[in-house]
Amino acid sequence: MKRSGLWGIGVLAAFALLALTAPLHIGDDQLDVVRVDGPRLAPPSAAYPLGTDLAGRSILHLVIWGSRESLSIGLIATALTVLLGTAVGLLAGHYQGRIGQALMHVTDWFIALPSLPLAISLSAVLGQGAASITIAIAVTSWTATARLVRAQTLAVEARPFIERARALGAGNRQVMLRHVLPNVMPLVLVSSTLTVASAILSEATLTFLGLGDPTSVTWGSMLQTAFSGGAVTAGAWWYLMPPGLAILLVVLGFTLTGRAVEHLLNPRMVQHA
Amino acid sequence: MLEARDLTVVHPARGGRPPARAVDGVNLQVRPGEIVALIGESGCGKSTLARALVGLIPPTSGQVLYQGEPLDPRRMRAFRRRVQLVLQDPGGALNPRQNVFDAVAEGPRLHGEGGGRLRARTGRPPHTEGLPPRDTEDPLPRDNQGLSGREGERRPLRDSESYSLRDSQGFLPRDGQGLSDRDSERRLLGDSERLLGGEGLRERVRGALSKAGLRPPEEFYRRFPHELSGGQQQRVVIAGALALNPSVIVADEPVASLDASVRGEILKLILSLRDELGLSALVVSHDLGLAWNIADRVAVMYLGRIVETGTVEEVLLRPRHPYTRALLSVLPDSPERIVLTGEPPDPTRVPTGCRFHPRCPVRVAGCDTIDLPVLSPADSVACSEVPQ
Amino acid sequence: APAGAAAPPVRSTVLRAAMDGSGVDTLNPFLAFFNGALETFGMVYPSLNSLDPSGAPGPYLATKWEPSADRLTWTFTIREGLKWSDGKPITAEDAAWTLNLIMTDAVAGTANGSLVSNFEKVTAEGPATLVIKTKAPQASVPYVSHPMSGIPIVPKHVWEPLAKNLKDAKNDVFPLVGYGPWTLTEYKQEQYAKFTANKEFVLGPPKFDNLVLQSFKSGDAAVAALRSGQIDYKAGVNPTQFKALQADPKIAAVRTVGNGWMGLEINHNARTRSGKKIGTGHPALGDPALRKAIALATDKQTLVTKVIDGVGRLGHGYLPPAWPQWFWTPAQPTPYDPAQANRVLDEAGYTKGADGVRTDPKSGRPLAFRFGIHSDDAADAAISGYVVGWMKEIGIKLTIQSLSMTALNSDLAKGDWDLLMDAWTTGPDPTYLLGIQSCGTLPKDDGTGGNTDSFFCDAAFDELFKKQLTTFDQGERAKVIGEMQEILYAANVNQIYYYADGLDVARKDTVTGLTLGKPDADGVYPSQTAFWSYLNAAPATATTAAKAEGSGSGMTWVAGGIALVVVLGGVLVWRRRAGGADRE
Amino acid sequence: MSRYLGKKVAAALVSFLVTLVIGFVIFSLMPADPVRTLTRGRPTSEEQLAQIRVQLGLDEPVWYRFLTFAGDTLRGELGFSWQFQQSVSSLVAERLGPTLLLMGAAAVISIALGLWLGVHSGWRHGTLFDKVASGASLTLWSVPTFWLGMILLVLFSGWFPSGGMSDPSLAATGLEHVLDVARHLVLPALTMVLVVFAQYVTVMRASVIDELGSPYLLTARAKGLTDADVRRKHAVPNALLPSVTMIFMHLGTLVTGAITVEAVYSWPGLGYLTYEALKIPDLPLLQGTFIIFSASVILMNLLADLAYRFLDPRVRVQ
Amino acid sequence: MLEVRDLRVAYGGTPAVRGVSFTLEPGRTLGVAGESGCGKSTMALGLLRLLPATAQVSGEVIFKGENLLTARWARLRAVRWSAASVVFQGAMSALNPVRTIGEQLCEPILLHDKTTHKQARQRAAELMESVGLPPERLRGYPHEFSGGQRQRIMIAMALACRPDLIIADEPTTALDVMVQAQIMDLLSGLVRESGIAVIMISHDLSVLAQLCDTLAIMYGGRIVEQGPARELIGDPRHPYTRALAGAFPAIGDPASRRNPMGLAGDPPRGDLGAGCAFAPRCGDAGDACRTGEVVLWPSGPARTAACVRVLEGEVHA
Ligand SMILES: Nc1ncnc2c1ncn2[C@@H]1O[C@H](COP(=O)(O)OP(=O)(O)OP(=O)(O)O)[C@@H](O)[C@H]1O
Ligand SMILES: Nc1ncnc2c1ncn2[C@@H]1O[C@H](COP(=O)(O)OP(=O)(O)OP(=O)(O)O)[C@@H](O)[C@H]1O
Ligand SMILES: [Mg+2]
Ligand SMILES: [Mg+2]
Ligand code: NI
Repeated sequence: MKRSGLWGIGVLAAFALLALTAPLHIGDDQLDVVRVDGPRLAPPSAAYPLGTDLAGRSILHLVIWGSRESLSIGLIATALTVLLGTAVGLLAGHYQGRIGQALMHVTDWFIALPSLPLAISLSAVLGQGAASITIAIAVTSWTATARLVRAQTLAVEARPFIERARALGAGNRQVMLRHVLPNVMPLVLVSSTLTVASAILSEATLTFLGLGDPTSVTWGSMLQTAFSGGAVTAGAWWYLMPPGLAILLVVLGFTLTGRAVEHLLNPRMVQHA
Repeated sequence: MLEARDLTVVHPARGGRPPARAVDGVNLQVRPGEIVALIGESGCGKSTLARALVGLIPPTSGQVLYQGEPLDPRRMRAFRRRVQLVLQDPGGALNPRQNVFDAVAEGPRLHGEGGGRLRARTGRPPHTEGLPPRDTEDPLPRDNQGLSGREGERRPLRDSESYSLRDSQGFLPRDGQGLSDRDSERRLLGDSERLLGGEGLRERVRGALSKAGLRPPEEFYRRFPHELSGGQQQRVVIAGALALNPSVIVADEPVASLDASVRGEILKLILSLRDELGLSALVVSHDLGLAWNIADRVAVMYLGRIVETGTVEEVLLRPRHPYTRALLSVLPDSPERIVLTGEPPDPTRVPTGCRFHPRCPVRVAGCDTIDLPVLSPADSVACSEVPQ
Repeated sequence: APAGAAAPPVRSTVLRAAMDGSGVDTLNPFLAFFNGALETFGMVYPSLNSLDPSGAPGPYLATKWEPSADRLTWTFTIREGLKWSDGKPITAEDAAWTLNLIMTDAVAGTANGSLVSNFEKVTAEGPATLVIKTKAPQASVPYVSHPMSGIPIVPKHVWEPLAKNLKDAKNDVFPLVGYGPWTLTEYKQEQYAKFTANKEFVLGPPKFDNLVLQSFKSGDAAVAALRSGQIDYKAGVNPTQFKALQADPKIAAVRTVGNGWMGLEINHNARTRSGKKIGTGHPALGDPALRKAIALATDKQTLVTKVIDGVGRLGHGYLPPAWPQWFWTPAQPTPYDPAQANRVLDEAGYTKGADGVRTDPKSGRPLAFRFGIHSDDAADAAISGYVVGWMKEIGIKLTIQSLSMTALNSDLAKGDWDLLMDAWTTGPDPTYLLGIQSCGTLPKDDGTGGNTDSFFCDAAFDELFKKQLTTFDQGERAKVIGEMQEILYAANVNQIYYYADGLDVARKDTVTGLTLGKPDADGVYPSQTAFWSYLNAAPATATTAAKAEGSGSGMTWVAGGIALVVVLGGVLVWRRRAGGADRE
Repeated sequence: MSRYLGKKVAAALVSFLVTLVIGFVIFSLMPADPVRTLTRGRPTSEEQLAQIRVQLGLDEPVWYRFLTFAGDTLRGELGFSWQFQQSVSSLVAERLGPTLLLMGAAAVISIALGLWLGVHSGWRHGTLFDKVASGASLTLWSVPTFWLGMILLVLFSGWFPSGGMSDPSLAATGLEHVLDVARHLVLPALTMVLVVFAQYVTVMRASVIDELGSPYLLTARAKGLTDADVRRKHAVPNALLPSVTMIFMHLGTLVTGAITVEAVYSWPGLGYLTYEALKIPDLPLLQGTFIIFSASVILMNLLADLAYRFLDPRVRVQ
Repeated sequence: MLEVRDLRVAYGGTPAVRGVSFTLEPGRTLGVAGESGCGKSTMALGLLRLLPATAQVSGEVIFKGENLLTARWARLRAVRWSAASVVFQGAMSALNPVRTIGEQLCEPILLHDKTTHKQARQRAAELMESVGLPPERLRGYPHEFSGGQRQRIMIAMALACRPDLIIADEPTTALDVMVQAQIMDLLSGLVRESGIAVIMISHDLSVLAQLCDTLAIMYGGRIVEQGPARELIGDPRHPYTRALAGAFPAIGDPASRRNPMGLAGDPPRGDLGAGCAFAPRCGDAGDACRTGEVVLWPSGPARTAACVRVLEGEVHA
């Protein structure tokens, strides 16, 4: 279990490194269709280790470049998700009166909304592009965090140390921020790694469905272009595989990392390890 | 000191079940410097009563009085400093992500004493809400340094005096040096040191820990609850309560989750706090032996009511209420066993008449119909068959 | 079904084709817009005329059509003896009724109303004579009813009861009563449409007994189906697929002349009919020099080679080469010459700033434009990358906005755009496409009533537009239309990049004779319509068709069986291991 | 039980109403003039365009549209599709069957496979079997559904049909037709199963591991039951309880997972319809499918509640 | 009947039971006491190999002439419940929450006695009656019963196959005094009537004193004192036994009035070095305690204690 977590972290670190250093070794001239002069949809060769796309650009460069946007959409969407979900969940769990009820109802309503169609509808309405996809993902996934946080908040608040804090004179803010939040946060962080994973998947899916910006380079848009451009017929596996595998690896990386951390945090699982 | 007057607590109906009359008319008094044991079987409302006494549960009717004054929800903060709760499961009562120092310092910080970190944030000066003037019997110690105070030296104090070692604002160092020195001292302290809080706060935490028997206290500051044994955890909880210099401690089954061998140590501690600091205590338990071990007086509770009170000797050696008798009879060495049949009572379905009648071995006609009055502070046993 | 009802078990032949990618929106011929539906109507409903390979009107229901001397009355001679598929005779009355309905009923006119808006009166003078009176002379009357993009004639006796509530008429009683090379016998939306051949079809019987159109949303899935023998024919593959299939010996891949163009529109001066400026277009785009520079800086040839892999033609004129009668090429095509483009801009006073972006001297604004593209169109996205690069070279900054079709069109109508990618295809009658460049289609002052494509408005163009409508001689008309295209070309408001070839693929082993006409020197066939393709298609050999199909499914079952066995075996092995050990 | 049922159904209905509002709000935000898009490429005069606008109800004020919409929806009328020129309800009704077939097949297989694997890998936590099973399911879970669909399409299109739900040229009936549909079902269902079953594995595995330490299992063992019996008779029924909710919730999301799979394989279901609607976008149709999907998720959640209620004696009302 | 020789259990290398030996005759009751974590449950479960796979067990458990630690699993399963059954601590969770009481009661009967369903039902009903519960309630689920009732059901279940040995691991710990008294009365009655041998685990010496013939006190994974129950409590020889006994005061005993007795220090954890495990907490531990070998020495008739002072013949006050 731990080993797979290390693998996950390793993969993520590698991709993060690639994404961060991409501008250093990939210039404009390698991505700008006007300036590249590679053959159209050529299979892998020495010059193009992963072949070329329909415009003659190196797939390798595209995949590396694509990690930037794919990862940032995933991370930003997750940040929004965690922020919103934690706030709502914490308040709903702490104030079990009318506020909590209302918040929980809102959460329940949102949970009843199917995420992909909602995301599709939202980004169809908000217009194409990364921003609306990010928002759509956040809007559709915060409920899970909110539920988790609420459940955890309830669990934590049922524990005697909250009662002790109250007996010591702690107010709502103190209880929420000093006692509940620190105890809830580790789990939220774990779940957020899983959120990143599904956010990246959602990004790819939404882009594939044509809701992304077709001119930007993301893994999803590469697959979309490959799919609509006939790469399947052309047997251009070098165009289809790398972005898909990149998604798979990153998602798997986040998932494994999340699970490994969860394993560490959840003593019950560790007991059986 | 701390008193319940005709206290009733009804837990609202939940999940289709009728409301639970967990505490149903209780008169109980904890006098200064006294340890009262509250005894009863599971579900009879002991914990509910204890929580109502420390103001965590608002009473449905009746009153909680502290030093003769009814509890005012608006002055809860001040009350909280004076009356402290110690819970059954010390492992659970400590935030797993707080180290010992923070756990003990939490109270003082909340009340703006000692550190001032939190108070500075909330911007509330300490004790503005004040308490009613103390009667002269307030047994607060003036010396926070440890266990040296003796009974004869107790004298009434005002809040601002209760700590001679610091000013009431808690910002200035105790030796009265100027602020600049203080600042330079802060700079010298490591980051974590600074986080730990001001000098006054550290004094206070150290004092509380050593009073609770964790010595040397410094060794425990950085430990987290899981690095402590159960007995040590319970001591930390008690220290957290002591750090506010309370006058009453309400302890809900303080030793139930501890091992037999550790149990005695904690009981010793409670006893010594009373003897040396003059604390009053209400100790909740289902263990009659505990009462014999430490208490001055006993109150026996059955289904939300006190059925018998009196000094330990009176109640435990010469029990009068049939319930108390039964409880005592099942102890290993008792000559005759009165094992009550039937299930433990259910506060959602309180029987008419004497609440004990369905299980009562000495039941007579009328027990099941004639409601007994709430046991008044003057009386000691609630049974129609037993003369007062 | 008429075919083979009494015949002993002769295996009937089936032509299986992929339905047009757009699909069938509705089978109600008065409401349908999608190409898949039009294609279907062309096969099951008759029209007055057909189109010959050169795109000119040919005989169908009508054997003869003549304008009167005042050119206001057309007389169509309707063939006699034809019968609807339910046995009732087809007469001029059916045609008259259909056209009148479209003229008078707003709902019936939903799809094709504009084709008859100039019609004054349509009457059937006897079963074989149809008389159409127009309000003004109209040269395009023979183009009004033809398979694909014209009006299908429906049987009056079936539709008369439905006319009251046309909006809800789903037309789903099968077999559909109609007349054509095929009869629609079964239809499942988004799945398939099944036809049987009308062996007595007047323009020659279909060679297949049955036709099945299967719907595929993904082109690759359709091609995969073609390769695996699930279907025999697919029209409209993309260049990548085409190239891949060209290399496949089992597949015949043909190019046909494109019937549409891909190009750029420039918001040169969005305004209403009364001349009020509207929208947020960049004022500099009103400058012809700037638009000329944009044209000069665009390397259309690269787009042809890179974006459509060379399977198309460089674009100039406004009408596509599919209709040779209207096709026009400029005498002096604008070359690709970025240097000259820069010169033009320099001369016009657009000075380059430090960031390489020029500034409009008049408004003081930088030459930074929005560039709208269709988010669902892969070609738009591909082209936009190049255009942005080229424009950068001449100091113009483009920001790509990828928009849904609806959003794009709504921006367009409001004038809230600078540059847009645009594409049009057209039938043989160019009137509509030319019409949307006329001043009359500009919006009214309240913003409604617009149908313009690029806010183009030119008095001379409008004059010629009216003239071509009334020019009955095709040669004359072509000349007028040529002049119109010249005006458009010079204005550089619609910059046509290329005309993509139609790319059709078919299995050699099952079907032949799909294509019509002779290829030109480049091997490009004339434009094809589904009507003729399916009519001409003949089974290669019936047996191979059957075999291919049989082996396909056989293989599937073998593979499935093996997979199942492997999975079950694996499961059992695991079970043994997991449960076998007698311990805890 | 009936009071509980009533309460839950009422709550579900409220959820549904809120969904309607949310759906309407989302879709009325959109600049809604699809007319030009719809008529694209066809000769249409401005009068006709105006006429179509009226037909599509685009001229009405927003509040009026909402009231009409809500009323219609509750009556089962989901509006009028712009592109198909027919009522959304009839479109949806036509597509429901194929989607249910695909989902049903995928759900049954993936639940069976997922639960089986989950139980066994949880029970034998840490063994090679567990590692292989959870590794494989995690990996597959990380795969974008549509991509997996594309890959399977490339790999198996020669063996299995690559699109559609049946082979229209076969004109098959009866058993032959069933087999034909089954053949077409293989690839899309396989794609969904491969991606989805991992969730069941994970859920079930975690549940089983959670139960592993339970004293009642020790009791069962002490009774002399074999390991398999302890698992089957004691651990699984308990571990299923927390999983049931998750399973139903996932079933709700399975509906939406169908969108990409149906798009890739041209499976004529609701997902395909959504994909179609997306192009224009055909707002009434999108709205309609959105409502149907939401309703199905709400329904699944309701079923989850009820199933849990039914399965767990502790919350079962006496 | 039962002979345990040098039973040792370690969890992943950490020893929890460090060599426990005792014998038990049919019809006799052995009480095992000790503080939390001293290895009582581990020892008890180890007897029937009910420990998790991470536990390594060594030693010998001879039950009716058969070494259970080396027996084949099938054989062991046959012994379980039919010859030796277990009553667990906290019947709340020891009963399967989703199956009816009847099903759970019948399960071992069907499994071991190979009876028909009807017979098993019959027997289950008898068992319910024998623990004072109405047989109709066989159709109930565990959560419908109170804690005391559940514990009674556990006892009934333990009796289902008429075993020779019952291992009761803290059967009354979570219960109220009065319910505890009820259960103890029930258990002692049943034991007396049927002559079943019982190993009873508790941390409450007074509870054990009521029921058991013999007591064994465990500390740090070992038995530190063993002997007849009354004597052991009345006159503990090991300082740990003394502390344990003192923790439960006799009401009325003036010595313990306002004078709770405890034991300072923490329970032993991890690896124990040489010498007496109790030495760090022992009031009068000498060098011999810390380094010398400490085993169970006879300390009286039928008594043993693991304390050097016993060997030295010192008599403790
Ligand atoms: N929050 C609550 N809501 C409803 N009923 C409650 C609540 N808390 C306690 N009760 C009920 O009130 C009664 C008294 O509970 P309380 O916790 O005071 O008993 P107790 O004497 O402390 O029991 P124990 O010895 O088990 O701790 C019980 O029957 C309990 O079920
Ligand atoms: N499954 C396990 N894995 C690892 N260590 C364990 C396990 N079970 C118990 N232990 C450890 O073994 C030691 C003995 O535990 P055991 O449960 O036998 O104690 P006990 O005497 O029954 O205590 P209690 O009175 O609390 O029930 C303890 O230190 C405990 O932490
Ligand atoms: Mg309590
Ligand atoms: Mg134990
Ligand atoms: Ni593990």
